[in-house]
Amino acid sequence: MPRWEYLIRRLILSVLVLLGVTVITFTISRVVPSNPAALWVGPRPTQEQISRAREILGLDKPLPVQYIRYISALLQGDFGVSVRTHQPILTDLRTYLPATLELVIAAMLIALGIGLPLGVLAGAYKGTLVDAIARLIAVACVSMPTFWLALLFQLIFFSNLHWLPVSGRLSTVIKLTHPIEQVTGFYLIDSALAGDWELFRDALVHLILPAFTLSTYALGLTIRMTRSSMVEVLQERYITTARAAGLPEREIFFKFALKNAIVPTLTVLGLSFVYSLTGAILIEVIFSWHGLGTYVTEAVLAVDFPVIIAVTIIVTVFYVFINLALDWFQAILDPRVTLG
Amino acid sequence: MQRWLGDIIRRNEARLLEYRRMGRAFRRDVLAVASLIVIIAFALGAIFAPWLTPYPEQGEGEPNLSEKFSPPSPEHPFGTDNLGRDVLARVLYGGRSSLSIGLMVVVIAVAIGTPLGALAGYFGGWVDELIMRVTDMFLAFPPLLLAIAIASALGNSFTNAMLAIAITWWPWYTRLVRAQTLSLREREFVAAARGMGVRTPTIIARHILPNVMTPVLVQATSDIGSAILTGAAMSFIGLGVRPPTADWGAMVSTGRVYFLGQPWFAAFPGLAIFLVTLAFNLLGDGIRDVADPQTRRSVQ
Amino acid sequence: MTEPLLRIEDLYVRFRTDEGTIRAVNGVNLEIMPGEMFGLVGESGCGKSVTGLSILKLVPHPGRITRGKIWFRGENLLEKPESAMREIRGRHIAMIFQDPMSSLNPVFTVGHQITRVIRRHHHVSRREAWERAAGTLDDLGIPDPERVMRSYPYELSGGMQQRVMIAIALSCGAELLIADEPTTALDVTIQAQILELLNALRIRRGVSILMITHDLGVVAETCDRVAVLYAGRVVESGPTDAVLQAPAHPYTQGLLNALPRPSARRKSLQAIPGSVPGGIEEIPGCPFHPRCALADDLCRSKTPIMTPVDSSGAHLAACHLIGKSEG
Amino acid sequence: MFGKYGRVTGLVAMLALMVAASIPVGGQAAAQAENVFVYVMDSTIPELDPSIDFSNEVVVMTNVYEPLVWYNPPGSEELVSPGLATSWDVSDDGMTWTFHLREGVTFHDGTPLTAEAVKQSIERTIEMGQGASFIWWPVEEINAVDDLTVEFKLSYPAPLDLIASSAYGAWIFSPQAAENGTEWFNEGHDGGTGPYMIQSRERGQNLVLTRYEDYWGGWEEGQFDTVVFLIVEDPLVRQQMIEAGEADFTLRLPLENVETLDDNPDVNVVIFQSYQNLLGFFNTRKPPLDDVRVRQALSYAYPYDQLINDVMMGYAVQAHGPVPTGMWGHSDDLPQYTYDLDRARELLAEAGYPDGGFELVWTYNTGNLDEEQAGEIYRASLAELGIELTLQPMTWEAQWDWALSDPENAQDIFVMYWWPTYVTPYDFLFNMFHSEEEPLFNLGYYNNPDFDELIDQADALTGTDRERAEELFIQAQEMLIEDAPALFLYDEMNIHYLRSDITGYVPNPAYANVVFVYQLRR
Repeated sequence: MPRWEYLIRRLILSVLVLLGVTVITFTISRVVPSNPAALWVGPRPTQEQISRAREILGLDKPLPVQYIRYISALLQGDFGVSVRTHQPILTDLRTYLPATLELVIAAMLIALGIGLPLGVLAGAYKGTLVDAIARLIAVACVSMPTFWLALLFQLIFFSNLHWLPVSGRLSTVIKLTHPIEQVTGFYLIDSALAGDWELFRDALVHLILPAFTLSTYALGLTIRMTRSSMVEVLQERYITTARAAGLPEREIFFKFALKNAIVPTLTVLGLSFVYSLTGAILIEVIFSWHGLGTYVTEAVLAVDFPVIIAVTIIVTVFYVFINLALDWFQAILDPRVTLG
Repeated sequence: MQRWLGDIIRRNEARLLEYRRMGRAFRRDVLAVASLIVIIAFALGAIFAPWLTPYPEQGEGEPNLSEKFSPPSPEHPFGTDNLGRDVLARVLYGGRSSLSIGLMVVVIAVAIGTPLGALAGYFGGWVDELIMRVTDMFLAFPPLLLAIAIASALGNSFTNAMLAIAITWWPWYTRLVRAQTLSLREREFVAAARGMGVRTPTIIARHILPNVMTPVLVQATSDIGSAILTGAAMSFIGLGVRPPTADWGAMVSTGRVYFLGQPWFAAFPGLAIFLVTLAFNLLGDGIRDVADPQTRRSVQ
Repeated sequence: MTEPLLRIEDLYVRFRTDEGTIRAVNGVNLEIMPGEMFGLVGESGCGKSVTGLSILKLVPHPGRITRGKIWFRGENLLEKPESAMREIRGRHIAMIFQDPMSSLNPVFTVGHQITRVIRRHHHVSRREAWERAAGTLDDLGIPDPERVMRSYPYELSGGMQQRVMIAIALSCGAELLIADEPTTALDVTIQAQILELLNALRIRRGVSILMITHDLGVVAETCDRVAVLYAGRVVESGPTDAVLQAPAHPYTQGLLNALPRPSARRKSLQAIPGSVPGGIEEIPGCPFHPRCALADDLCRSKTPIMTPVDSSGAHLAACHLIGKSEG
Repeated sequence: MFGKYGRVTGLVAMLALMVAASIPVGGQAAAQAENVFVYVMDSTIPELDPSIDFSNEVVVMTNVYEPLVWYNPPGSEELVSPGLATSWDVSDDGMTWTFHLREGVTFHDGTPLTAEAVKQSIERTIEMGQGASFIWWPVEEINAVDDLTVEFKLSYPAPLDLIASSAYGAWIFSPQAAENGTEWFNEGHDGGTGPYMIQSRERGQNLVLTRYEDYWGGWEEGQFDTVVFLIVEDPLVRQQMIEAGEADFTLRLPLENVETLDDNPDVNVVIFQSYQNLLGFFNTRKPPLDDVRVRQALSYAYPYDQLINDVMMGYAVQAHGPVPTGMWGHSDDLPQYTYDLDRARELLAEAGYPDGGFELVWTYNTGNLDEEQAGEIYRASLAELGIELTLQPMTWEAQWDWALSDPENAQDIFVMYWWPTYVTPYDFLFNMFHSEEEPLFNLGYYNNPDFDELIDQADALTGTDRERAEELFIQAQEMLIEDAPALFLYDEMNIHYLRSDITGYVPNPAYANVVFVYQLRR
């Protein structure tokens, strides 16, 4: 079982990684050719407005001073305001982060729900038709340009078949007639909590296309990873032991073998999850799913650094904690693994 | 000392034999061979684009507005684009930037990542800790974000797009090589070399690196596909090559707008990205199966 | 004469690989009596483990049983569907392996693994299964069974792991235990304990044991009868004493010579020259002839059949030299 | 345990698929059932503070707030018409303006519209000094003469009626509401007098307006109860939405698809001249573009017809100088450069570049396809003159920063759009071509004292003698065209897409892409 000192050591290192990331981002933010003051004042500023903005933004101070000011505000939970929109970043994040999380978690569940069984079967029946099909799906999934797939999906399911909506998280009418109380910011959960099933259904159908599109790469990885771990684990002697004891194949694959084989799969899924937090940009844009990806892309294109740094920090925190959780989980799954 | 030399020779012979066996096995892998053919075809298409298309000047970017958005026809098998340029010519020329981005990104990433991983794995201790924490930082940094930041910092250009992607990519190789090195370090021949007093850089260069190259090669082949995808994604949001240079991602990006009316503009470059990425992935799988059926994509 | 518990008739197993077809087992015949400890010896690669796995129809991919019959309690196992086999495995025929560490699933507790097998074959509650497992462990002389059952395999010693394996194998009351090199990975004192345990089980529970080993010493100590396997064929078989005291086949003789004996401590070990054939090339005549110092033209052209070595008729060997020169 | 987990998630995915497959989406029918107008826009609504807003918030603000005066759509007899002010007078010297307010107007918080409220609104905007507050620069003093009369004293003559009709910075709002501060506005509140109130807002996603029952104009049967602004970046999706009836209004679809949509009986395509134009500033401080002959040559080298007909598909007209077609101060009689490579060669030879032989950098906004294509066809044309054009996409801020840093090392051609804050030629001519000590928007660094004097004089007359002012503005543009400090590319047309069952839409280019929903019926 995990030890406390291990946890503390990891946390300290994580804080260092976080600090490193802020330093890198902050430095980049000051060498990138941009004009935060110009960004701050909007489209048609006057000279006065620009010089005032420089003062407000602290751009007249030396770089280390700016950094320290930023960090000390951050420690008080203040991400600052967007240079471009003047909105407090924390408020923005409260809208965008749950939207992205809902999408990304749905995608990861799809990848896990389809990819894991498929990968297990492919590994179990290596060399058979099932395996061939699963591998084909996997390699097609990891090779598919998602933005291209998104276009195809739009064309098929919205324009031609009129089955699924392609834009936003809710239909306009539902949004107007079903006021949603933001508890978690996840529409599926919030609507379920409120017992509003019409809203739930609407949120669900809006989620399907973007989530499936986003899941493709993770799905491919899951299948491949599960398959190869399964192939490896199924060669182990204890699988023969289990067979020699007359245990059913299903149980051997999905329990005895899978518990040994699942860690690499969870690792890739964990990393895909973190990657998708901002990597879903293209999908968010195409499906008008206004989340972290869209938010940060707009910030990047406008060189709105407070937003960029804030999002980077958020993503880094996710990265650090998901890694920690994965290690922890591995230790729970496999008693031989000791943390330290 | 002589026993030592003999050992090296024997290992090299064994490796040579191993390569021959791999060659034979590879040729039997139909998918991998087909993928190689696809890749070579695209590469040749890109290299000899000027001779393969009747519209080389359009491939290089010259507008031909009188034929704007012609649907596919014998003259223009893939149709023409928003400036009337032959889409086939653009796809052929686009292979130049897409393929070289894929290749160069992986080469740069391997060149940075491999030695660092070997150092971390070989020395362990604080060297390892330092390198791995830096690696963590780069991994934690949202990849597309870093790439975008660099591209917008240094300006949109082919080289910058490439550099940007490579910088987000190398940590994967560091992790892979470090893991391999950790186990190699304990193997007899390395211990023997250390016992013989062989200098550390020599050990790393002669004994560690050659032995990690197979998994790295396998990983790198598959990664070319992903790098092309990332490059395409960057071009898609307008941070790739500069117009009028053709690029598959940029073509899909521009063509996307016209997808309802003029689908050929986005469809063909999209298909090219898919095919090439698929081919590189299948090739990577093929090499993996041949090199070591047990190897698996090492992530941790 | 009682019916044999298991009879293998003319068993052939083939592995189809890229390099060619490997003939792992080439017409093995043997019988195991109830309550008997039967030794199957040979060098690694001779097909003895594959023979063991064939009985449970667990020959690994890409191997296939191409011919033969395996009679168990009057039924041919090779004709049974997979579902029926699953009822037999663990319930009637159990198997243990060389390396207990890798034979136990590292991520489940010992108790979980034993009770799972019990519950697979008997309709009992979790609690009953747990108690029964503890009882089995206790029966095997394992101190503090509760603690062992709550442990993960890696927390146990090698000997303890092998005992756990035996407990899993016997927890459902199997009549036949296939023990594939059960002691090879253990150190000498533990080896002796495990062998003693197996022997005791055989006597107390009447379990038949197929002892697969490369170690003639183990055979000498425990087995009633023995069969020597070479290149997928039985080359000599008979009561242990007879075979070990008066080996008729040059291969058996070679194996015995390779054995360190107290009486010959000064003499260097005499290994058999050459190595076990790979199994891809078909060797004409006696499979052992390339390594046999005594081989002649007949050996090189005609495959010998099992013939009685002495008057008892129980000791057989497949060698052209039997009866020719004095053995 | 994991087997089960896998099965459960698999099941969820399957269920989701089944549910999805069984429910076709009935957005269209539902949208019509409710009395809702859906405006699908292409970018976010960043700012809701009426003192600060200065970009596409205007589509929201015009439905929520009102100015003292509205600028009229083209074709009207007068330039402006009453808003919150019913009438106004200007002193002969143009220095004092008096506005008489409408009676019986209340803000959405219930407080009445008074002269004091007007004074406080505008003073807040001026004090905050953000957004378009500069439009009030001429104002020295605001006096509430009585409850419904406001007097503005100016420090120099200015057209305060036009200023008060500005699309940005001219809103009148409840001073009480304004005390809540900028953040309060941005949470989705307002303090306007207009027909609709902001009901809710999800940042970056949507904004919902609901009818203000006590609107002074009153309500009639058939007017919309609710207005929804949806942000959908992808033009493809916007097109699909208007076709499917999920949107009632949208804009910025691919020009190639205009005809297809026009053929669609469910969609009404409204095309009209906008007040936005595209220019490419020549860097007049950097050789070889410091030579007027080179600039003229480059102006002759632009393939205008290709740009208008093939790139813009005919949905733009070639510019006559910087003041856009249809606006007062524009004249179709002003000369235009035509595509004439021979003339260009002559001029280049005169200037000492008979075979070209120089390189130029064209910077434009990353991702702007029109600016990019405009560059691509220019590149091909200049290649014939031996001039190499590099296309450099940049973010607006980076592009601007480069231009401001050091003119001698800045880009050669700076491409950008201009649109008026309030509708006066001076907005175009002053901002982009009046000499500046430090460059701000005069991004070609044009410096011509005669020109400066001419437009300053015209501006001073705008409030009192508009005809004379217009003459002077046109005269100034003639000067500009001769000096060619910029490529005058095109005056853009707006293309708006409405569902064809919507009636009452009158486009007004003074308020870019605004739909006055109050005027509409379904």
